Amino acid sequence: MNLLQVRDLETHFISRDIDNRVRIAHALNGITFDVEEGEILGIVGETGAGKSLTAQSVVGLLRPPARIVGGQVRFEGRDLLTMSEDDLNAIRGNDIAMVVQNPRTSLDPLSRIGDQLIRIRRAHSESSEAEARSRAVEMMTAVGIPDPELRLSAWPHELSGGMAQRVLIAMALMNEPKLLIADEPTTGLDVTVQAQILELLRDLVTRMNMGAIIITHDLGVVANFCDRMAVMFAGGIVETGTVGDVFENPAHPYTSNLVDATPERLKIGRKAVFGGAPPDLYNLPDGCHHRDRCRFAREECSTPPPLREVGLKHVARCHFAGELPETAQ
Amino acid sequence: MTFTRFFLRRMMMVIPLLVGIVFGTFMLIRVGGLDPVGLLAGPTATAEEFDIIRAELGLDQPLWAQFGIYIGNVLQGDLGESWLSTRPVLDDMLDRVPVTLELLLWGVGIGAIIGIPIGLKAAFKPDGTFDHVSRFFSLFGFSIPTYWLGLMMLFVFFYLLRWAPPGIGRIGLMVSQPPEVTGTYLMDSLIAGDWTAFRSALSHLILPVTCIAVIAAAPIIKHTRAIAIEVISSDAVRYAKASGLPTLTVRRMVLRNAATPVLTFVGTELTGLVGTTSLIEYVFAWGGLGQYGLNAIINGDFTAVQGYVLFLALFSIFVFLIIDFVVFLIEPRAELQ
Amino acid sequence: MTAEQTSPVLDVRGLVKHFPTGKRDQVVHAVNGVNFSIRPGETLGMVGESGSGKSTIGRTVLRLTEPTAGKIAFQGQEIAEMPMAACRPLRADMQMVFQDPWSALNPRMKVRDLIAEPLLLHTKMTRGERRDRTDELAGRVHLSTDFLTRYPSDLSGGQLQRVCIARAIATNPKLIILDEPTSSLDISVRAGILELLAEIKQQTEAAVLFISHDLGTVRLISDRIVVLYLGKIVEYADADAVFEDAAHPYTQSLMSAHLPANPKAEIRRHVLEGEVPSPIDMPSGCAFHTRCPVAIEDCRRTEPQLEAAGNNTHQAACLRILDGKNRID
Amino acid sequence: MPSETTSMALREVTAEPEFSLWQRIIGLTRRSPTAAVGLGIILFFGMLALMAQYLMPHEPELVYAERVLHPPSSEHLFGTDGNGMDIFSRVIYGARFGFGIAIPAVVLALVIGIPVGLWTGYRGGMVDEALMRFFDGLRVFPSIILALAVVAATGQSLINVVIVLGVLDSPVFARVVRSEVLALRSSVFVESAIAAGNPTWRILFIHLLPNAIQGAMAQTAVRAAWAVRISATLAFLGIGIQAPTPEWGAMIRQGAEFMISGQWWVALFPGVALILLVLGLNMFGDGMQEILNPRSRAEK
Repeated sequence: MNLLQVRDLETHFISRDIDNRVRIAHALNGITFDVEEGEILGIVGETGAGKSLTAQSVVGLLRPPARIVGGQVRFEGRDLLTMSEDDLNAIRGNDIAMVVQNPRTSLDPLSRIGDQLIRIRRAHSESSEAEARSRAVEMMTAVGIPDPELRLSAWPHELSGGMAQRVLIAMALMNEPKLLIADEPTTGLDVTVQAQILELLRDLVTRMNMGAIIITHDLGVVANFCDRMAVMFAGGIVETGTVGDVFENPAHPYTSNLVDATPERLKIGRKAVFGGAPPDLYNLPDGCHHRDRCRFAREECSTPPPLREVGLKHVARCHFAGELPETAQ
Repeated sequence: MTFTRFFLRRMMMVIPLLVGIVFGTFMLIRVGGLDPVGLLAGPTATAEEFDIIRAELGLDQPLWAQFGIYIGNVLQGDLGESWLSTRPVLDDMLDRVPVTLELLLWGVGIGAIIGIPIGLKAAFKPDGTFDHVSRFFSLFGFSIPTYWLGLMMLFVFFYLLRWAPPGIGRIGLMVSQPPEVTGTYLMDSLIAGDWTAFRSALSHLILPVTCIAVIAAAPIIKHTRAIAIEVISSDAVRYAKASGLPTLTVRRMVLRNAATPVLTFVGTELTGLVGTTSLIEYVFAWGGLGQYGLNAIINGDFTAVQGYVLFLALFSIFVFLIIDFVVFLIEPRAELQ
Repeated sequence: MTAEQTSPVLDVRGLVKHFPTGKRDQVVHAVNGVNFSIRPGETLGMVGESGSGKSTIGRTVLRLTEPTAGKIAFQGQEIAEMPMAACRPLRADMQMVFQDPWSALNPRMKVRDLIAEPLLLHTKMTRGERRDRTDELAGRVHLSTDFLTRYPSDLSGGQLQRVCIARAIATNPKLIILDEPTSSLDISVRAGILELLAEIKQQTEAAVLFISHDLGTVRLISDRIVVLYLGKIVEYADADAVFEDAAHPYTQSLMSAHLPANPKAEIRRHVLEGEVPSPIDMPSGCAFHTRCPVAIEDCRRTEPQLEAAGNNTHQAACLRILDGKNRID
Repeated sequence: MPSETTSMALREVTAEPEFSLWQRIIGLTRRSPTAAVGLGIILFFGMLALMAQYLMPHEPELVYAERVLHPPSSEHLFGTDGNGMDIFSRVIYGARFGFGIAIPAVVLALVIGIPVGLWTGYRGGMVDEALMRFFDGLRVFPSIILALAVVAATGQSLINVVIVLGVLDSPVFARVVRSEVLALRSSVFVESAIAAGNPTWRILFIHLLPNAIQGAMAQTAVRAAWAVRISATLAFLGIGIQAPTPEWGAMIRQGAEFMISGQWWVALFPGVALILLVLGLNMFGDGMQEILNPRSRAEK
């Protein structure tokens, strides 16, 4: 069974404009994806596509004016969206753990690292202080922090960015989560440190048989560290499939552009034609949202495109998925 | 960083400030339009009498020499003599310090005890009814003139209801004063076990303290709310929520992270409200340092004004040092700042 | 190639930049003796992680920050110790494009005025001439003239970066410094900006210094590349040589940490231990010895100099090149 | 957590059209009812000040010797004071002092504070350091005591009160502008302006000033409230404006002695007027700051 099932998730930004009229930004419109045990799903997309919002919607941490208006998020069969705050708290940090992109500011500045690790452990299980402490040492070792016992008494402001990210991963692992959500876990870290952290994450996921979501804007991260990927555009997922399939045979015009826009492909003379800015989330066009910037757009695209299967577990939301002419080359 | 080094460094910063303040007050009074000689000599004085008085006050010497004399005297604890009370200014003020501190500490203390929880509650539910009411209360406190509030209180609680004594002094006219230990009637009567005096002192204290507390609570509410909201929306608290920590644990974390800035703010309030306290003393004829200072300014008693202003500066610096010290003790990042 | 014969536009010798830390006897060693030169029409790529001093070099060369020591010859004229006021007229000939286009433009000025500002400052053009030139520049960076009357907040990131580029080329400068011009942009926008930069490179004879941490992009644009580590040049070579035949162990590990957007790419990954040391306490000898897998005792003591590695246009600073044991795989 | 990215994108796609000043005022007050009410109160008192001659039923300093301390009646809506003057007329006339002191004092504070903040923030160095220490030094004194002492020492004319309040308040604006400039000085667009070859005066006035001034402007209403309050306090203490000038603080001073003998109206009405005007200014200022800095409303 799937660990996480997200179905038709819709999140809107509801605000009032200068004339007090209600304005709705369709930030997420019908997100559907699954995560299985032992696999890493990479969610890629550009700024404003809704990647982080998807993670925040899943764990119920939206800031107003963002609000979930529809859909389901099932974790081991239970719908997280209809759950009480207390029930949700029993799952967050326990079965579902988050790794965020700004580790240094995300730690409690007034508690020692060790106390924070222990606090998370004891918030979710009946373990004793001593047991939680030894678990903390174990996890600090697992994430490759030298002198873990010593580091337990360090303050967050004493850590470097890379070290803080490791601590955050250790915190995420304290309660043996079933699902790990990493939101841009390496943004702001150096290239060489990024590689260390991602290697570590992948290693841990395989070893502990967790499911994981890595949210990133870097196709390189997805290509090298994920099993499956979901491509987001304007608050929707336009394509999902195994990393190999999607890179090899992108079925959606947007995905195909993304892949062609990487320096590697540009180097060999590929050309990406994006055709303008993403649509205004306050005034999404009818039908396919990619229509206005798609070079293959036709009459049919004014109706909402179906999810078309183009391979085994490889789907794309496009009327012509898999039938696109290869004009790009 | 060790405490000694911390302390020495702070002192190094304080000394030039003190010298500057002494110089500033000196210049202000000497160069300003006040003519103490004229005041002392009276309208019928002759030119010779003027010169004699001038020489007595050391005003016939050049300015820098006057400053040298003044600073030398200040260092010896000689702040000159008030010509209103014809007593040494230092003695005048030392007598009155506990009297004013009593009012100030009670007022700001109660203001903080009321203000901090209100600010926190408002922050935990922004834009709720409680938030709006507390915000209006806070704005109101910012806008109400201290002395007018005092007058209204006297009218309602003394004239109309007869619950409070008239706003003159710190203890009933018919009540004998307790033997002096701390200099405040409330404490001294308690020490002496004199319940009549205690009740009288307390009843005299209530109205002025309430006024100060109301005025003090307003900015405390506003800042506590702002600080708490900032903490609540910080990455750290959001991450704590994402980790499924129980609501109570998260709240405790918010409180701890808000503690230092709130404390610092209450400390600065303590020095800022010296002005408010002075006005309250003036209205209630409290007879403390504040009233003394205001009277000195109004009547052009310039040695007393100099002493008073110097005292205020010392008090502020002392409070800031204490805040710094407390922050140093409770804040792990203090050495970074 | 003529570039080899002409005299360089920019020639930097022994450039040092130390920043005070606020504590006595402590400085940040941002740049520690760097030599390089760029000829007309040449693009030099400058690669390094954060703290490597690459941005500081760019800013020092333009005298946006004062060099601690060293010589900067711009078109044969020594500018390192020139008074600031004397530098100002030179700025017509040296321009810069910054990383973050959202903050690089005065939000209170209209786009037209922003592009025309260098013309206003450095030419005697009339208002009408500036207008015509601005329109022409907008055309060159493929920016619709409709945007000229707007404020920066109305433009997208890509459009803003086009404005920055138009501003930088307005006075036909002899030297253009590109400080991470694409790294804050989304993939779709990035491709367009890279194309534009390549186009402009074709059109001008200006010398270009391209600073980036993104290896893929650097390779795409540069003729030659310098690799920086802790404020020192560790390798200097033709662009392709750096990628295919890196001599310095640091460059090799940097290359292996780079994540190509291709799931099938064969990667031999050598994840470095630890993080970049603090530029406050510089390691002795070779700055890289603390993380270097092939370091020997001597690396601790002797500071290596740039020496030929392979052909004479390829230089690296590593003691182990001598005994041929500089390969980390 | 990372919602910057999303909000940035939203900002990007929702460029706001240009609005006229009037539309802006309407729009802003809709977003903050507090500011709207505050503005209403300010305008009300502004009208009182401007139209005082037409609104006052009596001359403000005319003595009705036979009507000393009359309680409110239909003839004297707010009663008469100890000199037999009509309090209602005096309260209306008093609005002129509120504005007449606050506006020039704040303008003076802006005129001094903004250039000082710009220059010290941009240049830094010794002058900046010394000036900031001086401002710190001033902060050890409660503002009312400082204003009182300076006015008492330098002369008690109305103009002098305005000058002293303006000068004493200028550090507030200098600080706000300075801290904005400090933040902007290292920002990329200023660096870009230097790289483009801008001379210093253009950096200061074309690039920094328009971006640094918003914070100072947001403070003006609150500082005006401060000026009104402090000037009334001075008058209450008998410094600066003297009775029987119909200034609210001076009127409260006149009424103080009658409070414990029951003639409440003498001090009550000028006090209410004073509170309302100060409250209006504070509400407007608070609302404006809230609109300019929406983070203060944040989330649960």
